[in-house]
Amino acid sequence: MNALFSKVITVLDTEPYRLVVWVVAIVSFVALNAAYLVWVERKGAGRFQRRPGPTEVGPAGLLQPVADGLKLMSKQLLVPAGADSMLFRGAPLLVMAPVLMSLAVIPFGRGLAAVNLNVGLLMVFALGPINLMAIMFGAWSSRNKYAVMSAARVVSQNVAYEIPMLLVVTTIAMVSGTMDLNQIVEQQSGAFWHWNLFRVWVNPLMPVTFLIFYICMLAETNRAPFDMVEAESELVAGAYTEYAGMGFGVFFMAEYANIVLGCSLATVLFLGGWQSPFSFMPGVTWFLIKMYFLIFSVVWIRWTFPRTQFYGLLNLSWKILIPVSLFTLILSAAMIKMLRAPS
Amino acid sequence: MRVVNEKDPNPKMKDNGAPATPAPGAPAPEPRPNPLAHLPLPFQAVDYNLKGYHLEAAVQPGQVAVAAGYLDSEGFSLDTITGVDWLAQGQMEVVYDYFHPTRGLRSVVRARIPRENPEIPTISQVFPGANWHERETHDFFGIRFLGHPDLSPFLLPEDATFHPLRKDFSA
Amino acid sequence: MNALREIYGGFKSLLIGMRITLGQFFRPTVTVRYPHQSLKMPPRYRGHIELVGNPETGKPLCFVCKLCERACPSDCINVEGAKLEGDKRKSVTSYKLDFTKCSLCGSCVEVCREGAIRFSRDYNLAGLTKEEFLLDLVKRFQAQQAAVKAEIRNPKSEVRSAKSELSAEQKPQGQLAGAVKDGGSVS
Amino acid sequence: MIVSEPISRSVAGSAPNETFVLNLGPQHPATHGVLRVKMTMDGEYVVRAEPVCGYIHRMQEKMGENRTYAQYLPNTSRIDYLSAMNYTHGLVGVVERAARIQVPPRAEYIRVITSELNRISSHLVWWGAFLLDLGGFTPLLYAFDDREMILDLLEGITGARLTYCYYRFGGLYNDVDETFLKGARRFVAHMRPRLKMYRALVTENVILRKRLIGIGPISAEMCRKYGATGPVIRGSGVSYDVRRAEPYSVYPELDFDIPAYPEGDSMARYLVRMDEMAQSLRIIEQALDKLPGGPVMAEKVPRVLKLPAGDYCYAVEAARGRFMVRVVSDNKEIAYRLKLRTPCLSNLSLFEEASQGMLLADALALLGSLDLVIPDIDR
Repeated sequence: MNALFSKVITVLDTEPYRLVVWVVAIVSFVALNAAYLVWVERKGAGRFQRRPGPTEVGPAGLLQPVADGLKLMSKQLLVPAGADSMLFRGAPLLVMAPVLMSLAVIPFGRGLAAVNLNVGLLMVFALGPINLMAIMFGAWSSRNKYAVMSAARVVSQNVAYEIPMLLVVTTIAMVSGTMDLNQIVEQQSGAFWHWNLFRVWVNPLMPVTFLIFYICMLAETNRAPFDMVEAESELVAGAYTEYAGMGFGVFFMAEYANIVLGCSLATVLFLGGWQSPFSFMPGVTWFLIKMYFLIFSVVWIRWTFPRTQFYGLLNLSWKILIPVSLFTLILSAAMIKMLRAPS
Repeated sequence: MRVVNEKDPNPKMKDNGAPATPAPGAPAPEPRPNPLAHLPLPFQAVDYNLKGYHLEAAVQPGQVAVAAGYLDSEGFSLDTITGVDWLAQGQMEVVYDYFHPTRGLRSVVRARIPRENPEIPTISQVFPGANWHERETHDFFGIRFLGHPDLSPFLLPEDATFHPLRKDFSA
Repeated sequence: MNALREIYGGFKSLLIGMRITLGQFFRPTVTVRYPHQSLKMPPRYRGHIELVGNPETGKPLCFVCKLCERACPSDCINVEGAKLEGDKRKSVTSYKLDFTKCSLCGSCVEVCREGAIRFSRDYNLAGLTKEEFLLDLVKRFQAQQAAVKAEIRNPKSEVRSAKSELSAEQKPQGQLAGAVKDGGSVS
Repeated sequence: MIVSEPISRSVAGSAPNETFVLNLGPQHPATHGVLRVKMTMDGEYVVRAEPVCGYIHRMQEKMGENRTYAQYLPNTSRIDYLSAMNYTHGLVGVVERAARIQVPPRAEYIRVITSELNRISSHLVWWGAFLLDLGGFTPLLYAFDDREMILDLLEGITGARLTYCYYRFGGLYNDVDETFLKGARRFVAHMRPRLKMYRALVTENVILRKRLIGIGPISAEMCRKYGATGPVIRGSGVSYDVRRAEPYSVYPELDFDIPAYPEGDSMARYLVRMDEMAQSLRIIEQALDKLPGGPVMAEKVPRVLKLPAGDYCYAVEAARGRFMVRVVSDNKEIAYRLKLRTPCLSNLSLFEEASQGMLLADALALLGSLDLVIPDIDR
């Protein structure tokens, strides 16, 4: 029996099967997370607001995402008159793809990544803007003034936050000396002070770097307090105003999938990935604990703060985040030069 | 925090500052002061406790904008504009209510216009806030405010041609 | 330096906000899970009206003076009565309340000199058709009387609590009717 | 630039000031009800914002001309449904003034207590809804949690939670009980720390401050020209409050301050309302201490009220500003003319001028800081 099992495992680890297994695994991971993060968000919002959240569908409302999904799927997909039908229908497809592809390079545990790419970090950030384009296409093509305003906002917001994020990521890449996510995690092995977040001897501003990364991640995933895309009290539903049924559902899921991606990346880059601060429980558990803690903090922030003003958002990026992240980049470059000069 | 205690804004006005509850049957005090006596408008002081305003003036329809100008220079603010349909007399009355933001004064200006041809000059150049009040009065009474920028229906449906507060109107 | 202080102050205010919401996160919820739990209406709750019976005869106190009909600002009450043989006063034969128009102002209860109508404490009023809200209060009264009779026959039944709750309800002081009392009537 | 234009024009002939019309409302999350604002936009900038009213117009004033004063009483709760007590006070006051009814002091004190409770509950709704406009969701629920206490208290004495209809010509519907008095004291004790919490959670929050400070400045002169009252004029530094300017009820016997902030921006209006809640708590506390015994209804109130011929005004400070009832009577039991001067109409009328050249999100913050209740405008 055991022999059979290990044989199956070996077979599944060979190339064509491995691919299928990973595609299924990632798609279901993303879909489950997206669905159940909605539940977490609603439950969390409820607790922050001192109400129970969903309770009626299933025990503790656990079947609520299923019910929501069924409702969305049973709705008609409306294409507004005069909309660019092809772009309008294509945008939801486009919005999900880059997240799924990016997750392929995230190492969830030691050797637990779909693709071991030595430029994994680069790939994630190469695919990132496609998501932005998808939202922009959807908004632009839906021939709605609120959506068009939202499209303009989403572009300028994402451009503004891409820069400090990339600067921060460059800092990490420089400090680690690699773009392979596996290696970045391996370098953070040992107790928690080896995590990039606390490696102040490499760069004293590491915690600030993490903070900048976190803020940029919130902005890139269009989460409150930077939810300029949706901004329901200003733009009704922003880019998604004209979407109905599963068209909207996919955008909605992509938002959560992006949060998963962003938080996994933050875990990998700053919180030591699968490395455990104490050596019990398998690494993947630690990875998930760290990731879900970050996701919880995203929910927590959303239900605490009001939305920023649009120019406030841009000011934050151009006037504070970019100079500070440039400074950290230069600082770590200088420190690397000084510390490693003898060799 | 800057807190302004506005208990006694103007000691001169003390006689007009009314006690909280009216005392019916109390002997009428000496003639009530008229703080707007210097204006060339027929302002009369009335008992605030009975009426809810301090001064009133009935003016010619052509004078309402002038009156508004004087009250504006005195620092009054426009409270509201409304009409009363005096069907029996064949007249419409336009009532302008003013309040003073710092002196606690209330004054009323009235003008009567013929019911068949209810026209009166607008005061919206003096008080831009009058715009909506005049539109509303036009809606309800059909009083035309000459010189008003836009008398399209304000609260009534945009195709309304009726004036519901006229006494001869029935739904 | 000022800019740094501003950033620090702003960041601190955000952390304080997050601490507050986290504190609320761990506190118990304050909501009533409505279909599973429901609230008890206070004694003075103004529901729709219902007829009050004479405890001795078991008949409605109403003698069709129609004051309520006239007091109603929305014309939603229609009372009809007939004089039965041997009675000095009329007795009510039909008391129709058009609840679709009622604004629950309570003028009818206030104006009633006999105390013949009172507010019910029904608040779960929902229906699929408009006609369900054309209430026939005489029928409702008869149903209530039948429930009271059932209770007399079988005093330990569940009806008891329902009835005692009904009798605990008191008509609020009718001010316009001149019945001014001090101290309120809430038990 | 935008969709309704033909493509050739929008690409080729990009005129320097090309504008488009954005129909904000009547169903829009930020207009809280059925206000429509026709916005001419230049990108995200508001060129002209023209409020269009009347979507829930009910001709309240005509209703006043075909029913008796007592029958009209329930209507007053439905004009500004968030501060129903204050509005009922307006009508009750004008009838008492005209009919010269002396109200017993106990009734006046209870009126003050209930009015101020109602003012707090109204400000709480505004606070929550305003934060909702600004994208913060949680404060709304906290505000409703506190408001629930007020509604429970008022429901206990009036029997209703929103449209109280509690005041009567000459007094009150019924007297308050011990439960209410104790509950009101408990509420005051409960609310003070909550206001501190609100301050730490929201008022001090850097995001909120950035969004409100300096946004939508309204000068005192503009307030005067448009007849804006209530927190709007007080947020422009003029401490005009009907409770002090034209004292009514027992307010002269109570010690409270009129908060005023000279900045005139949205933050000033925000702070005025937050301070007003604290002042209302002070008023409630004093009124509870001073509450005299005695009847709550004047003795000789005629059953059929006929006001002597003439016109009468009575103004109260409602939660949103000056509410005045003007009654023209011809000595009948039904008013000849009943005019309702509502604060929101005047407060909104300055929006067009004040919002010029603002960004959309800032204009909506300004709109929210005016604290509009649409039925109050449309009546």
